[in-house]
Formats: sequence, structure tokens, C-alpha cells
Amino acid sequence: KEITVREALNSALDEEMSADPSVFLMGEEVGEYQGAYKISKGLLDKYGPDRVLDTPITEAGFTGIGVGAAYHGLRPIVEFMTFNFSMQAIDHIINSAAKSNYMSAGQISVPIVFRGPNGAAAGVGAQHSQCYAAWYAHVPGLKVLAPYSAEDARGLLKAAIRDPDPVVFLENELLYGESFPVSDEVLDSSFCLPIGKAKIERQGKDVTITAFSKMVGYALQAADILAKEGISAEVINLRSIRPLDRATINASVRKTNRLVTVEEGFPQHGIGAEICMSVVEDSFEYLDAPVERIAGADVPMPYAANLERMAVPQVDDIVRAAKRACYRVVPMAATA
Amino acid sequence: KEITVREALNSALDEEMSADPSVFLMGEEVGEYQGAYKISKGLLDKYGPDRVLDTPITEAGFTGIGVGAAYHGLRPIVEFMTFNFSMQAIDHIINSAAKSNYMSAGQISVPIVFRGPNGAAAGVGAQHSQCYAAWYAHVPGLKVLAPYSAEDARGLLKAAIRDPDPVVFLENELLYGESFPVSDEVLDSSFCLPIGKAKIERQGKDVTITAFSKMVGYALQAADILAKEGISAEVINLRSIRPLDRATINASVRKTNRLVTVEEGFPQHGIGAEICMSVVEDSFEYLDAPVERIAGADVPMPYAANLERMAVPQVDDIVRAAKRACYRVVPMAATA
Amino acid sequence: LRTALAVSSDVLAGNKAAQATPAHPAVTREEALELYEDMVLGRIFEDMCAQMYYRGKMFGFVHLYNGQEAVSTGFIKLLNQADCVVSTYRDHVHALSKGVPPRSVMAELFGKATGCCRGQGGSMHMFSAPHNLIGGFAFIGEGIPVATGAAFAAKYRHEVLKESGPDGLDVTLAFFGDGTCNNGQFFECLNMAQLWKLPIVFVVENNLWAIGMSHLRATSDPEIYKKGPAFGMPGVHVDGMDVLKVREVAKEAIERARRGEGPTLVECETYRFRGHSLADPDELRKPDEKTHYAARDPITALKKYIIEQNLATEPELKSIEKNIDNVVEEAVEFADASPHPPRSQLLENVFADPKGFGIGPDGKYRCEDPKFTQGTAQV
Amino acid sequence: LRTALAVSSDVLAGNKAAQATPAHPAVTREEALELYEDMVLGRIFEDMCAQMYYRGKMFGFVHLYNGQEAVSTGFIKLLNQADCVVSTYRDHVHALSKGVPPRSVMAELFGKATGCCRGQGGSMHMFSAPHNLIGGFAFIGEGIPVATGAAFAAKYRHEVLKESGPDGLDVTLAFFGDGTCNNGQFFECLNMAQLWKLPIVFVVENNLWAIGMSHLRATSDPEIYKKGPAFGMPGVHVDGMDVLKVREVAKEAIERARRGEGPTLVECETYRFRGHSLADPDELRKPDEKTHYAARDPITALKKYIIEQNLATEPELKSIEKNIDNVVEEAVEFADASPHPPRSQLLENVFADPKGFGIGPDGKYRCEDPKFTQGTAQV
Ligand SMILES: Cc1ncc(C[n+]2csc(CCOP(=O)(O)OP(=O)(O)O)c2C)c(N)n1
Ligand SMILES: Cc1ncc(C[n+]2csc(CCOP(=O)(O)OP(=O)(O)O)c2C)c(N)n1
Ligand SMILES: [Mg+2]
Ligand SMILES: [Mg+2]
Repeated sequence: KEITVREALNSALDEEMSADPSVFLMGEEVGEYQGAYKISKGLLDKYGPDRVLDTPITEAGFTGIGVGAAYHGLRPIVEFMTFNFSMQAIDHIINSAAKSNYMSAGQISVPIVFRGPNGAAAGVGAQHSQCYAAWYAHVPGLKVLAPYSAEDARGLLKAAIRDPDPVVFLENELLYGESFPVSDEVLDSSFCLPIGKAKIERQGKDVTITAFSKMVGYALQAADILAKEGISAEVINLRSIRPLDRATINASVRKTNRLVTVEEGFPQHGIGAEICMSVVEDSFEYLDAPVERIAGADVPMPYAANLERMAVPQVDDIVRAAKRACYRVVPMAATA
Repeated sequence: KEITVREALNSALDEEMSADPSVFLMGEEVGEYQGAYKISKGLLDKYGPDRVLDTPITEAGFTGIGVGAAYHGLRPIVEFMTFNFSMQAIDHIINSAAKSNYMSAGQISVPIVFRGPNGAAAGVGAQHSQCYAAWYAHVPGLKVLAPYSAEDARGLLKAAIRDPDPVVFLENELLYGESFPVSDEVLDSSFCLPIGKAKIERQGKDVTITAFSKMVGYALQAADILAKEGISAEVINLRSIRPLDRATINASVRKTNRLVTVEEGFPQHGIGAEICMSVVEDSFEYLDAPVERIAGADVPMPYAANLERMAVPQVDDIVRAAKRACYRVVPMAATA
Repeated sequence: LRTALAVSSDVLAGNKAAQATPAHPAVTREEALELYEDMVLGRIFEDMCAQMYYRGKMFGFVHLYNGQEAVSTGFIKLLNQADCVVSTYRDHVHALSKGVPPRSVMAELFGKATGCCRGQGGSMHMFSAPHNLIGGFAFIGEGIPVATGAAFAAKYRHEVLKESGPDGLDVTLAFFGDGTCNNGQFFECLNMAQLWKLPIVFVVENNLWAIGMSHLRATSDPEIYKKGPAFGMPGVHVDGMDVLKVREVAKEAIERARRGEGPTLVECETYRFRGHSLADPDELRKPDEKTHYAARDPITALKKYIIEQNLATEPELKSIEKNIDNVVEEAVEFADASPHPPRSQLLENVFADPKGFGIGPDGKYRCEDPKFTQGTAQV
Repeated sequence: LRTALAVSSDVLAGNKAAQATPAHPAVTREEALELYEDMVLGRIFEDMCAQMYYRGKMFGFVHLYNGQEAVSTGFIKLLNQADCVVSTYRDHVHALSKGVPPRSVMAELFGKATGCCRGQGGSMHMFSAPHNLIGGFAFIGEGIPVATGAAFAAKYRHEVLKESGPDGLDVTLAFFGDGTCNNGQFFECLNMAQLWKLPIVFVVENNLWAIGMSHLRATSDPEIYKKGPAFGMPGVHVDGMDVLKVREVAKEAIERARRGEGPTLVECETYRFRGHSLADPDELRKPDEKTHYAARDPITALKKYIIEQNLATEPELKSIEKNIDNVVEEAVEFADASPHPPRSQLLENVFADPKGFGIGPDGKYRCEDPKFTQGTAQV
């Protein structure tokens, strides 16, 4: 059986709201409009306007309200129409949500989920295309998840909603409509994935490729191409950016001795940098080649389709990087 | 001659305001109060309330106003009472300031400086102690500077004010009162430091220590201690976090073959991670030991003085890390 | 939906009963035709955008302005070149009214190198420095402080730098929607603009909906213009489907700003004739509401007025329409024939001064280095 | 500074002339003594904090409440345990009024393990879950949405979860200053609280200054209570130096919230008798302004009233003061004698469920791993 990521998210919301009346959904257009991307389809009809709350356009205000509700016994799910808009609310995500359990010495836990599409979409320009994974994963007190498949989306969202701590849940608009095969287990309402565990999507022995969200699909495509050329790539779907599953990453690198990191976001202080650091810290002697970082171009996202394509990693870039890591012979000119 | 960092900043502001009437200072308490930390002392008297503008407490609003003024021919300097408060304005720093030159294809440049104390102070708790270096340095379109000494403060602030692009200028409250020797050249009103160049504060041959802001002083103290034990440490004061001076860092590591990175901020996706990545990318074969990262504890800043001290790097931590990098023999138990 | 239709409310007198709507103000033939032409340009341009979007010529979110033309035209046609306009994601028509050539806007929408931002900005981010169109801002509220800052700069340039002309201050218009008036940045700027008497007009295009959120469901007191007096600022409500009424209110507010007397908040009651963006199924707005406002089409209304007042004949107006058809056709041809941005553009314009962007190991600026976008898309 | 001193303004009637100040309302002896005791506790506690700060027992920013006691006492003493208080960095006295033991607050300020947040929060971040004191928020504006969210939760628990008691809704009080009323989050929350009829009271402690920024220099229309009606909400101005007047207004607003009739905005005109924080040189406020308000000391005023009304004798009040002296002394002794937080505390409480924080290479939770703070301070 196959379901789309949208269906996975929608069913996860539905099941968790039905299981726990203190769970509610709030944000712009989540109710009558059923979500800007229809993730909350049908929920208003089923749970009514008290539990599916359309808010005025006040990211700072409604996010703070969500956090306050979480302080006081509820389990809010705050939808950002895109995570870009969370910049207007980031004070509450960091100060009011992430730091309060610590500041209050465990008296005030903050069971809240911040979710919505993150990163590049298509043709939406510089303001709507940023990836916030590295920013949020920088901050203690937050758990940061990034699903790729329908299984990830269901299992991680249900875990996030049940978790007693603030979770930043980074979806990807371009994946909403993608279908993935799912097992009966995944469809069971008790299904849940552990927070903090990566998934090895494909076993391999020559090179490790780490990726999250949409880039997992690209990494898998790259692995197919590499396989035809005799390179066996292991693809790790990070699933959790914070905590980062250093154990799984390091175990893989200790086997393959080579690492390519892939992300759509900006390179500096990004996910790749941290993964590189953790491998250097834990498995330095196992590395047979420099870590190859594939990231978004270090520029605001351009609008024009051809420039936009150049600004985000393509499957070919991953293939080339993996080859560089394996042979270390690709001359500079060829990559430029 | 010695001057404090406070005097360095104050004189830089004064000289640049006097040189260019389109430069003005805005923020909370910058005028009549002369700055929460007295950085703008005397400027209201000298330049009047049109050019030293006290704003209502509206970080989002006044930062956006600063950006709009920069669009339209002025060169604003926006003071944040601390950079923590810039979270309420971050949408304007990222979208309205950093991305506009690109979005407008170079039509709208944004000559603005965002400045104020950043990172841990003393006893001010979790909300007032965060370091924003990694967040801002993640984003294309921003230049991110972090002075350590009075020379840095003067030279970099003057460079930032004259620069046609948005600059995030990260000061440190605990350094304001510190005095540093300065040359006549530094005191000359034409003095300016290049953006994007690190400074080798101390030459060495056994291990490279990178640091910025207050941690440069700690790294220098650590180098003194290490020298007594026969380890010659090269200390790099980063000065510019974005662009990061990869050339200077890599040249040093190619000489010493060992690297310790020091920062007060949170480790994940921090400055150390990026420095590690850039050395792995450019000088992998020169590294004789894993990169050692010293960072703030991965927790919100606690209030209690003893916990606070444990939450930020101390000189001893740097010494130990350098030794680990040099000998690779410190057993795990001894570091725990 | 609303009863208050006062053209002007008096702050000092408080919440007095709405004044009676005055008779249509006189316009000259030239003025009337300029307004008509501008509104028709806005309409035809946007209709063409819809076609081009469905043909895959433009991408992402495209927000059309149909129905609201009286606001853009009524306000912007009163401005000088040196005056500023700050818009939102719904910015094409504000750009056109401010004088940005239709071909530059269309080419931008096509993502071509001849666009007003060389294809780097896109539909939601129109800029044209020569026209002082200083941005389409895609985030709610963002444009309001930026506009306030531009007005601050105008005042500063006048008073500190002694730069501006003899007529008074350059004026900034900030355009935004009803939904945006719930956002904190709106209120922060009402306060500061009034406190500092900045030359700005806050123009609310109240089209009754924010995507699928009805204004009445979003706002505890839906009369937006009343927020002005709460900050000591004049607040005016005007029929945004009547370009002449808009123009009259606009003239007063702009002149007030230009004289240095400070800001005005103007709420224009209007309606969008299409969905929120071209991706919006538009299922929540009731048919009778749509019909009601369709009957108040501002272009039809102006046409009727022009003919009734004998300012021009039907054929003359037709020929204007024809002319605009050609202009828009030509814009499409131009955009279509224009080149895509070259690869090198990807790395340009990140900074005005890329020197600051660091010096590579080879002594060259990093931005000139092919590894500038290290590890990425292999440009 | 102000002329309007209306105890209550009527939204529906619009900006009517301020009503005449009513005569002091009656209180019982027990009530009067409770109020007196709470205000004296606030005062003596804060004076002790100043001493302790100068002796190096507490650190960072310490913001004292002297002069404003009538507000905390007048409002919070009307609450039940289940009602919530949200405060700012100036939060010690709100905590005390809500019932947090003085020794817990003092120990927190000393950074001791026996503090109400085990020394992890500090002066600006007081929390006490059992007392529903849900935070001191150090950032301007931050507490307002959080408080609004607590009120939302109270309503939700009443209506959706059917949890709350028979008297009605649990009420949340949000305390904040005049300077904060220029911040966007204030307005965003006035709108949503009114739109959703949340059980909250927005209590503005207008002490005329935001650090060194005079309210009149910061706010285009300085009458803060009038912002209520602009959002369809009752806005009330009250003399914040008179605890009985505050209490009367508070009672009405709290009961209104409890009955489900929605929020109220209350502006309390008050004054702080010390600098903004203990680090503030306090050079900008004029001596005659300070003298003016010193003469209106709310504690002296209540004392006078109690004696005039024969509710208690001077010796009785003295003995209350004496008692409080002892309580505060004892709090200091307790705090001083308490242990510093152990090292292990550094890593605790980052999460309620640290399981989620990842599993280390050894199969143990990372948070139990000494390398948890990898590369850092060698805990
Ligand atoms: C900060 C932020 N939040 C949410 C959005 C998504 N969004 C785009 S347009 C819009 C509705 C705006 O309504 P209104 O202000 O009435 O303007 P209109 O579109 O009707 O012209 C929303 C919520 C956004 N662009 N920015
Ligand atoms: C977002 C933010 N900006 C700035 C500050 C610094 N700050 C702390 S208190 C204060 C003044 C607040 O004045 P007011 O709201 O009147 O409260 P009061 O201190 O008078 O009680 C300021 C600007 C802050 N804490 N948070
Ligand atoms: Mg609208
Ligand atoms: Mg105040």
C-alpha cells in the first residue's frame, strides 16, 4: 500500500487528536481553509473550531499563545504556513519554549510541536526558501525532526506530538504529494518512531551519504547511479537533526571510511559541518578521504528557474562528490 | 597608550558620525541614557536627537525602520541592548537586510550595522546569554564580525560602518571595560581593518587554537600555560566569522597539524564545526589529530554562578584540549 | 458588510458619526484618462499573468490585484518619482502604477535577465530603484517598518542633510492588507510614525479576506481606520472601489505628509476578483459576496463616470484599452524573447561590496572563486 | 502628568469623559491586614535584595519593585491558587504575592539549590508550578502571548476538557510595563484575547519610565487604557498607588474574566522608587518627580487609611512589619545556608524527556554520558 506524505501527516494529526483531547492544532488557515497545503484536511469538521484554531496573522502572538497553552496543560501543534515565517516567532520558540523547562528546573515542561514546510520549494524566491534545520538544531531544549518518507512523516509526527518537549518538525512542500509504500505496522495507530535515531535507507560499503528530507531521495538516486559504476553507497536518512544520531553515522563511516553530507540549506555552520565535526571527533582515524559537503549555494534563493536549480544540490552533484571521496582524482576544473 | 573596548567603540562611532552625516545611531536608550552600557556616551550632546535616536521598545519595528532608512540613502547603526533581543527583529535582519541586494539584483544595497553585546555575560540567566555568531554567519548577505581587543573594536566597527552591506557586529559585555594597548595608527581616524581577515595573535608551531571575542583572551592565557609546558600554540583571533578566513586558518593548520576551536556558544552547528569542516575540506592530509572542539555546554545558561562557570569554556579546558590534540593520550576518564 | 463609509474621520472629534459621502470631486479629462489607463493596464496585465502562469511561464506564488486597481491608481498616480512605494507579494500593479515598464515586470515574472530584478526577485519581490519602488515584501508586516524607515530617511534627508526639494518632504506609501493589520509591526509603526511625524501614508487595502480568513473572524474591532486615532493619527475610511474618492483622500494624506504634518492611516474597502494567489481554489468566499463586489468593478465605474461627465467618449476609452492590450502583448513577447539569466548571475549581488566576502587562498576574492559555493551545485 | 483618572471607562459609550473617582470602598479588617502584610513583605524583601546584591550575594540584573506594591497586592491577592500569574524580569514581588515562600525566592536569587528553580532561573525567571506562577519573562512583550496562551488553555480546559471548577474559568493576570505597551505583541494579544473572549487581565504597571525612556517620549498617545476600546475591550485607568482602588478595579476585571466575558486592559499609574535595576544610575528622572510620587507611597497610604478607619492600631501594624522583618531575615539565612547546586544539575532539565535526546554509541542516553556536553567545560 502507498500513501502520500500529506496523508501520512494528516492521519498522524487525526489519530493523535482523537487519542488525546488536550492536543489541538493552531495556525493560519488550518481550519476553514484546511491548511495552506491541505495538511489539516477534514480536521475542522471532525474536531470543531475549538481544537482547530484559525489565527490572525501574528506569528509572534499566536506562537507565544501556543507556548503558554503548553505551559498550562495542553499539547498544541502550531502550524507555520512555512518555517520562514517562524522567524517572526523565533523568540518564543527559543526563549519561551526551548529554555523554560531548564529555567524552571523541570517545573514547566513545554509539550508543543512547531510544524510546517521548510527549505526550498519551487519558484518562491529568496524569502520563502530558507532551510532552518541548522538554526533550530543549534539550540538546546529543542528536538528537531525532518521526515523524508510517508513512514517518517507518520512515525515522527506522532512521536513529536506525544513528546513532552518542544519539537521543531520540518516538512518539505515538494514532498507532500509524493507517495511511499507503507507497511501495516506503519499504518497502525500505535506506530511511532524514536526521536534521535537515523535510518539506514540503503546499505553500502564504499561511501556513506548522509541526507535529510527531500535530499534523501536524491541521495538514493545518486546511490543507484553509483551502484551502476561499481560504487556501493550507504545512505543515511538522518530523520532527527537534534539530537543527531552520531552513533549510526559514525558506525557507517567506520565501515565505509568515506563521507558525503548532503543538505539543501546554506553551507556555513550547517548540518554537514556538524556531521563532519562529529565524525572527526569520534572516528578520525577511520576517515580515508576528506568529508565532502554538498549544500545549497551560499546565496539567497534566486527566483529564475534555471538559477534556482543551480542553487540547490542535484543528484549529479552527489554522484560527483561520492566519486571524489572514493577516488580523490576528480580534477578541480571538472567540478567547476 | 591603552584604551578600553568601550572607548574604542565610542570613538569609532563618533569619528564615523562626524565624517559622514548620513550615519546615525538608533536603538533603545542610546540617546539620553547614553547606552545601556554607555557605548554611545556623549553622542547625543554632540549630534543631537535626530542622529542619536531613542526608540520605543519595538525590536521588529525599529530594526525594520533602520533597514528602510538604509534602503533610502542613510547609513544606520542599530544598537541592540543585547543581541538576544535581535531575535524579535531577525526577520528584518535576514529578509529585509541580508537578502535585498540579491533580490533587487544590486539595486538596493543595505549599508547598515547591527551591533550590541552578544553571548554570555554574568549572572543574567538563560534568555540573556546566547551567542548568535553561528546563526548570523549561516546566512548569505550578512557580514559577521566579532572583535576581541580595542584595536579590533575600533578597526572593525569603522570598517562595518563604511561597508555598503549589512554587518552584524557582535560585541561582548564583559570586554567593554577591558583595556588594551593601542598604537598611534589604531588611534588615527583613518584606521580601519579589513573585513574577512583573521589575525594571528600569537605565533606557534605545535597546535592552532582558533577563537573569537572574549575567548581570544582565554586562548592566549592557555597558550601561556602551554608554553610553560613546552607546547607552542598559535592563536588565531577570527575577527570575522562570515566571511571566515579559511586561508589563514588552513595555513596555520598546515604548519601545526593540530587544531583546537574555542567558542562560548552552543556546539551543534557552531563555529567550531564550520572551522573543522573547512580544514577537512582544504587541509585534510595535514591533520595529525582529530580537531578538538571547545564550546559552551549544550544547555540553556543557568543562573547560579557555579553552574554558569561550568557552562562556558575555561582556560583549563583549552589547555587540556590542546594537550589532547598534541599527545592524544589523555584518557577518557580524566576528561569526564 | 460595513456601515461606516466615511471618507474622512476626525481624530480630534473622536468617534463621531460618519460624515456623509461627498459628491464626486471633479477631475480633468487628462486626469481621468490617466487614471483609466493605469487601472486598465493593471487589469489587463494581471489577466495576462494568469494566462502565462497556466502556460508555465511563471512559477511559485503569483498574487493578482484584480478588483483593487482603484487603490493603486488612486494613490500612486499622485506621487513624484522621488516618492517611495512599499508593497507586498501582491505588487505587480503597484509597480506599474509607479512607472516600472510593463515589459520589465513581465520579464521579471518570466525569470528573465531583462526583468526589473534580472529574474532574481520574482513575483513577490519587485524592486525598481529608479522608480523608488523599494520592494515587494513577501512576509506579512515586513514592509511596514521598511516603509516607515524610508519615510524616516526622507525626513532626515530634509532636516539633517538638507537634501530634498522645495515642495516639502518625499512621501512614502505603504500598502498592505486587512489581515496584516492584526500584526504587531503595524501598531509599532503607527506609534513611531506618529511620534516622529513621518511623511508616510499607511494604505490598508481591506479586501475583506486574508487568504481564507475573513476579516471579521480575525479582528476584534473590524474598523481598521479607527486604529489611527488610537495612536493620535488621522484614520480615514474610503470606498476603495471608487478611484476618485480614493484619489481625494490620497491627495489630502499625501499633502499632509509632504508638509511635514505626519502620517495618515487610510482604510480602503475593496475586493479581489480572483483567488488569493493563482494556486488558491477560492472556495470560502460566498458567490453573492463576489457578485456584490463584481457589480462595483472600479474600472466599469470610472468608465461610466467619464462618459456621463463627457470627459471622453466610449471609442476613446476603447482605444486606450486596445493600446494597453498591445503594451501587454508586447511585454509578453519581450519577456519570452529575453534570455535566461546566465550562470554567473547566481553568485552576483550577494553583496554590494563583495570584497568583504573574504579573500581566498589564492589571493583572489572568494566570490570570484569557482569554489565560492563550496560543496554545492558545482556552478 | 495625567488628567484622566477614571476608575473605569465604558467601551460601548466610547471615549466619554472620565467618571468621577468613587469614595474608597470598604474592606474588612482581615482584608486590610492581608493587603498591608503583602505590601510590606514586597517592600522589605526588595530592600533586602538591594543589600544582598551590594554584598555580592546575587548577580546579574536585579529589578526591584519598590513603589509598585499596590498593583501586585491589589490584583494577585484576589486570585485562587489555580489562577495564573505571568510576570517580567521585575518578578520577585509578584511571586511573593502569589504565595511563593520568600525563602524559595531568596534562595533562587542567591543561586542556591533550594531556590524555587534550584538556582537555574534567577532573578528574571521566577517560576513556581504549584502556585501557577508561570514565569518571569526577561524579554519585552514575551510574557503577554504566553499569558494569553495560559488563558486560552483555561478556557479550553473548561469548555473542551470540562475540567475547571464550578466558579467559572481560571483567570490569568499578565503584568507588564508602560514601555512594553509600544511592542507589537501587546496589540496582537489584545486582539486575540478579545476575539476569543479569553479569561485574562492585562495589567499595565505604568511607572512612567522604561529604563531611561520617558513614557511620553515613547508613545504617541500616552493614555494606555484607551488601547482597550480600540480593540473592543474595556480599558480602565486606575491610581496604582492606592491598593484599594486597584483592588476594586481588579475585582471587576477578574470576575468578568472568570464569568467568561473576556479580557480587560487595566492601566495602573504607579512609580518605581528605585532605579530600573540595581545597576541603573537613575540619573534621568527629575528629583521633583521622585518626591511627588514618594509622597504617595502606597504602603504609607494604606497604613493611614487603616488607622483612620480604625481597622487596626499602629502597634498592630508595627508588629506585622516586625514579623515580616523576621520572615525576610530568615529567608536570607536559609538562602545563605543552602547548598550550591551540584554539578550534575548543569545537565538536568534540558528536557522533560531526555530519552529523546539521543542514544550514545554505548547504548546509553547521551544525557547520561559525560561527553554529553561534548568538547565543553568538562563537566
Ligand atoms: C509572516 C507571514 N505569515 C504568513 C504569511 C502567509 N500569507 C501570505 S498572504 C496572507 C494573507 C494576507 O492577507 P491581507 O493582509 O489581507 O492581504 P491580501 O492578501 O488580502 O492582499 C498570508 C497569511 C506571510 N506571507 N507572512
Ligand atoms: C525585547 C527586549 N528589548 C529590550 C529589553 C531591555 N529592557 C529591559 S526592561 C526595559 C524597559 C521596560 O520598561 P517597562 O515596560 O515600562 O517596564 P518597567 O521596567 O518600567 O517595569 C527594556 C528596554 C528587553 N528586556 N527585551
Ligand atoms: Mg486582505
Ligand atoms: Mg515602566
